[in-house]
Amino acid sequence: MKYLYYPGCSLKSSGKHYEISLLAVLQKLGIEVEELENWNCCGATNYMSINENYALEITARNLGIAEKQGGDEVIVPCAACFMGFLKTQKYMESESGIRDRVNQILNHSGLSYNGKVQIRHPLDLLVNQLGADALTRTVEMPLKDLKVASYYGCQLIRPYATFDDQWNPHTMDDIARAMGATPVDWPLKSRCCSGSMTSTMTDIGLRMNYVILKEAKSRGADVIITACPLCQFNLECFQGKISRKLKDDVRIPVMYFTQLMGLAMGIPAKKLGLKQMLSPSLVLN
Amino acid sequence: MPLTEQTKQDWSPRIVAFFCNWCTYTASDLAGVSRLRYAPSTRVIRVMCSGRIDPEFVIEAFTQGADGVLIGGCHPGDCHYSEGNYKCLRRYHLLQRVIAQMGIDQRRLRLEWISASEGKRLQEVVNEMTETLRQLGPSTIREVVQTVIK
Amino acid sequence: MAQDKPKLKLAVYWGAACGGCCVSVLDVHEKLLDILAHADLVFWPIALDIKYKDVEEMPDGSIDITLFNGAVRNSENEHMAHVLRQKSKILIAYGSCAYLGGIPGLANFSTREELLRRVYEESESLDNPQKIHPQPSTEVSEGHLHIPSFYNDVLTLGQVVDVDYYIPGCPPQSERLVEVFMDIVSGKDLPPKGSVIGASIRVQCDECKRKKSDKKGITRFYRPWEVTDDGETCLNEQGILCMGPATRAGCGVRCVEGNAPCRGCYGPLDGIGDAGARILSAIASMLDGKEPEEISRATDSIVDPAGTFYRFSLPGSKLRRKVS
Amino acid sequence: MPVNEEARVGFYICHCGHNIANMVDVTAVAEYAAKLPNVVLSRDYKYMCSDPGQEMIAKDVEVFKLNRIVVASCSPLLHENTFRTATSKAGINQFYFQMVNIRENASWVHEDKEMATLKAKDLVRAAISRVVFHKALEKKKVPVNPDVLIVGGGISGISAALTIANAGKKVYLVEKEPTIGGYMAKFDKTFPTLDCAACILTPKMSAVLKHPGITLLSYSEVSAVDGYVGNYHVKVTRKPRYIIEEKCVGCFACIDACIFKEAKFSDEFNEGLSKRKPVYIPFPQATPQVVLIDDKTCIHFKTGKCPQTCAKACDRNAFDFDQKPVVQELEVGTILLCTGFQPFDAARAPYYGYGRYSNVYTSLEVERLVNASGPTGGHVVLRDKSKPKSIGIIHCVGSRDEKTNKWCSRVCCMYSLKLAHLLKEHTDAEIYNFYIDMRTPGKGYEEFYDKLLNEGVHFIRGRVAEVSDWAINDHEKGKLVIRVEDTLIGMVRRIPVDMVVLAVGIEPGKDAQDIRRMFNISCSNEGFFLERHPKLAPVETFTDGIYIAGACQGPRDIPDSVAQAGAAAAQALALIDSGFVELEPNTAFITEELCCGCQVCINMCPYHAITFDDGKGKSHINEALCKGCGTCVAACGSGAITQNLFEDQQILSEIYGLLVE
Repeated sequence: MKYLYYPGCSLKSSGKHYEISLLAVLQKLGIEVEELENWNCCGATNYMSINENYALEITARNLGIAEKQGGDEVIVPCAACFMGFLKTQKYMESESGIRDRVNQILNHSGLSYNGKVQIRHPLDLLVNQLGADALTRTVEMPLKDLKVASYYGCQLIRPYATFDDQWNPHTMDDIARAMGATPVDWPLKSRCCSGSMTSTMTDIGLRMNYVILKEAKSRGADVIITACPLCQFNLECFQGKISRKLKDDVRIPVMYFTQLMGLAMGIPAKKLGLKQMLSPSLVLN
Repeated sequence: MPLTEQTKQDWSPRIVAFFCNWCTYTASDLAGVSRLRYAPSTRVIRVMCSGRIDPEFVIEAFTQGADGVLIGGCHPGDCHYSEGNYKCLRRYHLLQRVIAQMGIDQRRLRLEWISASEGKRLQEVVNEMTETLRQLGPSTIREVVQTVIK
Repeated sequence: MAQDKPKLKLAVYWGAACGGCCVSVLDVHEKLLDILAHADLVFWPIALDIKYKDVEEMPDGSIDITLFNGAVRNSENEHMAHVLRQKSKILIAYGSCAYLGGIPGLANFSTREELLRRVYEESESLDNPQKIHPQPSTEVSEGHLHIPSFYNDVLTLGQVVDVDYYIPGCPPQSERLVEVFMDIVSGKDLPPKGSVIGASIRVQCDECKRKKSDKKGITRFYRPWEVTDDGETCLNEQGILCMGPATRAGCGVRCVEGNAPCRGCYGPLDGIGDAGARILSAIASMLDGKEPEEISRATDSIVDPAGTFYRFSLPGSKLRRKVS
Repeated sequence: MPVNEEARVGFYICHCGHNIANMVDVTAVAEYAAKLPNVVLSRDYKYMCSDPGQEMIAKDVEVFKLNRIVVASCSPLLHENTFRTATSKAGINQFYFQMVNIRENASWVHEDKEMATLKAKDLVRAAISRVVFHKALEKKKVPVNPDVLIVGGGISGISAALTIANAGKKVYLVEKEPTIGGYMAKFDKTFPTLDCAACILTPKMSAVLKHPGITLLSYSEVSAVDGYVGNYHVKVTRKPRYIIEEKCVGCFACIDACIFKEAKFSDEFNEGLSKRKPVYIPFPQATPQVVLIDDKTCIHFKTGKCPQTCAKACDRNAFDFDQKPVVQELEVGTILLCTGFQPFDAARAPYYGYGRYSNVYTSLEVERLVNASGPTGGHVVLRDKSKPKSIGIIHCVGSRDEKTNKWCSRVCCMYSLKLAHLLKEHTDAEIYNFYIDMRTPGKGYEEFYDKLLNEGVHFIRGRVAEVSDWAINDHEKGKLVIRVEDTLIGMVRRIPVDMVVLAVGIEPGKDAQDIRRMFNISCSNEGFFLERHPKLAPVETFTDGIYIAGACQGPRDIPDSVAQAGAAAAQALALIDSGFVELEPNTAFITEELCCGCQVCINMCPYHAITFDDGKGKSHINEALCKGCGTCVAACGSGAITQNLFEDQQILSEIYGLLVE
């Protein structure tokens, strides 16, 4: 099986540590990936609300490249990219009009997407394909006594993904368990992190993150793990400000699930991008 | 599929529709009772079972100028007579190959399983087929059959 | 034999035919003497040097019986069909070609242009660099040369002139011809005009001695060389495509007796509007399979279904020809 | 095309009030038809199906010497019989009639009058060219077996069984569970009168058992159905109870003696809220009062090493561990399907936390909790045995929802009100009802709602978004928080409660599709059994002699189910008492002279109506077994098979008529 890898913009910038840790973990598991050549922005959510055609075409170009590059599956780690990819795939699969139109555009650059390449999230790959047992076998330092709150955010499992239970997702819990940690059950796993509202309507954005951080803490979590660069950014970077503003200490480490895995697998901290984080010390303690 | 303005204004194809009594004919009644609007293209011939539909009926319809032929039966496993629809399906498969060799566009002959409750499906199928036939244009088969070229 | 009765006048003519029908007349062997005892042959291009002009000059209705074999393929065939109709009391479409179009009728899967191009431009054995096609009329130094014009559509005799009777077969069984002839000679009541004569009212299976069962369940068909026929079981049940179930009997099941499947030359029974559609339906009714893929696999194993089901009857079928 | 010069066709086009006339130019069609070959007379009329319309046909036949009748009106499925009867009354064979459907197939589905009229003309031309080739046929009369099969022993099946048996007919009542009673047996009280369900149901259950005219086949399922109206052959598979039913008196000594001292298996009747043993009886008033062994949990069946203390405790030797499923064959004339529904699976609405939070209950579980003979003896306590102080009842769970079931389940509003009342009575808790709309149409229903409003129960109008244990303040700690947009005050509210009750809806039984196939009836889109006509034939199906009643046909409450059971019983009785049924003569026959004995037709017939006569070398159709599908006709290479009413020539003429002016 040839896995292609589409990083998207976040994993090359603010979410660099997601990429570093993901690739380290995959390497440890013996999974080789090949980065998509000459990929472009996934279109994210912004294009979709302005011009659906452009949004689909932008994403489809990446899918077209994947198909040309000849992989069976393309791994898309960022939650927003992942949703955009799935949405494009679904539209092109079910609406022949859209498929023809988009492919017509892609044809200009010698590309087309015919549904051959499947879209995979690393969580799906790790839990549903490799399985928790295989993951457990790679653990060198079990994360005993670590209580983990899994946080999926709004885009990863809704509305198109089918690899997890949309209302009570569990794949990250499965990973935490496989790493020897204890997942905490909490009801806000897929609640909105406010997205970019932390910058545009700060008060509301902070409030929404506060709710999530507080609930995770009150459930006794030692760490929040996530799979979305924006969620990770919001929850981590604003927690100091939230704590000060709302006079409630909600500080808690927020890391990518791959970083958690890397720690348990005995991968050195610098290979997991932990240095890039704002609160690494919290983790290492 | 909604019916476009275009379809209404332009030429309307004539589709001979062989519907089985129990499923598709009932679905067509349901579409009527539910006032589902669809293209005025079909001309329904009721048979008790799609298994009754002789390939000769289809050939006759094309010969006499039908622009399309639609066969409607019960879903596989749901035939009122147990398996008549499968017999229809087998004849249909072979007939599709023959009409293609005869120079008839295969899209002019369509088989659909439409259950008694699928009035909506009936509407969609008729509108879809009407649109397809409209794009194919009027059948010239009758003219060819009737005009001997020496 | 009563010598006082005037002898019947008999004509045999061929249109678009292979000659087999004429041979089948000869194949009556010594019975030919019986026929000639009652009839004079007044026109038979294969055997007698009687010119078209001679026939044209005969009084109308002067020929008692004409056996017209072959389909109507060109202007010459059609002209002679009209002439013979006019001159004959009884016009019989003799053989599959005159009856339903026959093998020459398969040309109706192509157009005139396609045929001429194939023969005069693409044929492997051809030397025609200028791509010259035959023309009905050509100017030569001696004057105009005419040849019959080649039709786009092959026609049955019945599509050109009024036909009294049809004798099917490729060729018809000679015995049947003698029987029909003797019936006419002996003044028996003739069947209603337009009837198929010299054949059974039932299909081949009625006379076929092979073992038949209700267990058809065919999952695929084979070409005859792909399987070994057990010599006893219904060919269709063995997956060897046989037209028997929808083909009129009368030949004596000759092909199946010779371990070859029936090809359908005797055509359909009375009241069947479209021979090809009828055999298609009967054959498809023997298939097994419920999934579209299984069914496709079975139907796809029939090579050239239209050519097979309409092998002898295309011009006489409802669609007559390939329609586009 | 052949012609029949003797045919004298009378053509009639119906306005159907405005139903047809508004979209089809009926006058133009009538004028057009008048000029068609064989047409002697052409008329349009307001309502052809009315008495004057039918009498007009009779008069015209006499005056104009008509011998064929064509009526263009509604669907033949609706009025073909009406006009055939009129044709027959006019003195000509009823099959010299052809109907043209220009209402369901034209005026109701088109918007362009010109096109609809053109279509009507085509259809009329087709019918006229077909009818001239019609032949005189007679309907075959076959006697109706007076015995009746009722499938399903819930309240509908029970009511119908008693009604029919009281009329002196023999009834076989087949129930797949070990006891009859259905869902009603699980209920505590019934709305709106609050009478005790058991008090009104159990007498009927025992009446069924005692009735000499009713044979109760419990713990049994219909496994095959064959035959036709008036003469059905049914196979019923009786599942092994491992108890000889006739010997068991229901003393329950065996249950006490079971090797399991404690009950440890989930009790189906109590919705899993209590435990039972492998040898058990579903509930004390189960009918029949016969225990059974669950072979999936019984030690004997699992290991073969049980001392069989149960069997030893039975002084009537009623145990038979070697019982196997037994097939019993029945001959009946009519069949009533009363197979009921299944409650919506609350796990399909994960946002309400069923299965995730232990204090989220389904309404059916709460029925058992409030029931005096339920798992808690009628004490409403949570799983930790504490008494709830606040309860939220969420309406429309699974119903009226694009994601799950689109339809309204009809009973939930009323039973939610009932449960609110009972819970209030049992716990004095604060009760919140979350509803989308209150739907209380029914005698005394709105009054019941009014009564609840005055009992201090809270009503919050809005669809609940989610139930979670996410507390944002101390007040909510340890509670289930119901988040809802209260549409009356336009605010999102959080209501913390101790207990959540999900008012699950009604959906088709999980075996509805299997039943439908077995009995050869149809289902509507959502999967409930399809009635012959939604208004005029609500308990009949498209298969003659098979009737439906109760929630298998659609969501309905007890009074409606009982009423429908009565209607179905009356239909069956009417058929039985007429003594015979007339069969549509659309059967096929073989012209022996043409049959060649190829036997292609034999496998076409699913009813084994075609047999091969080895002596003659010909196939033969048994007309009594033929159901008239016509599949064999299309298979015959000789054209030796003819289907009455659907002859090749008739259909070919219809095609020709449709297309050629």
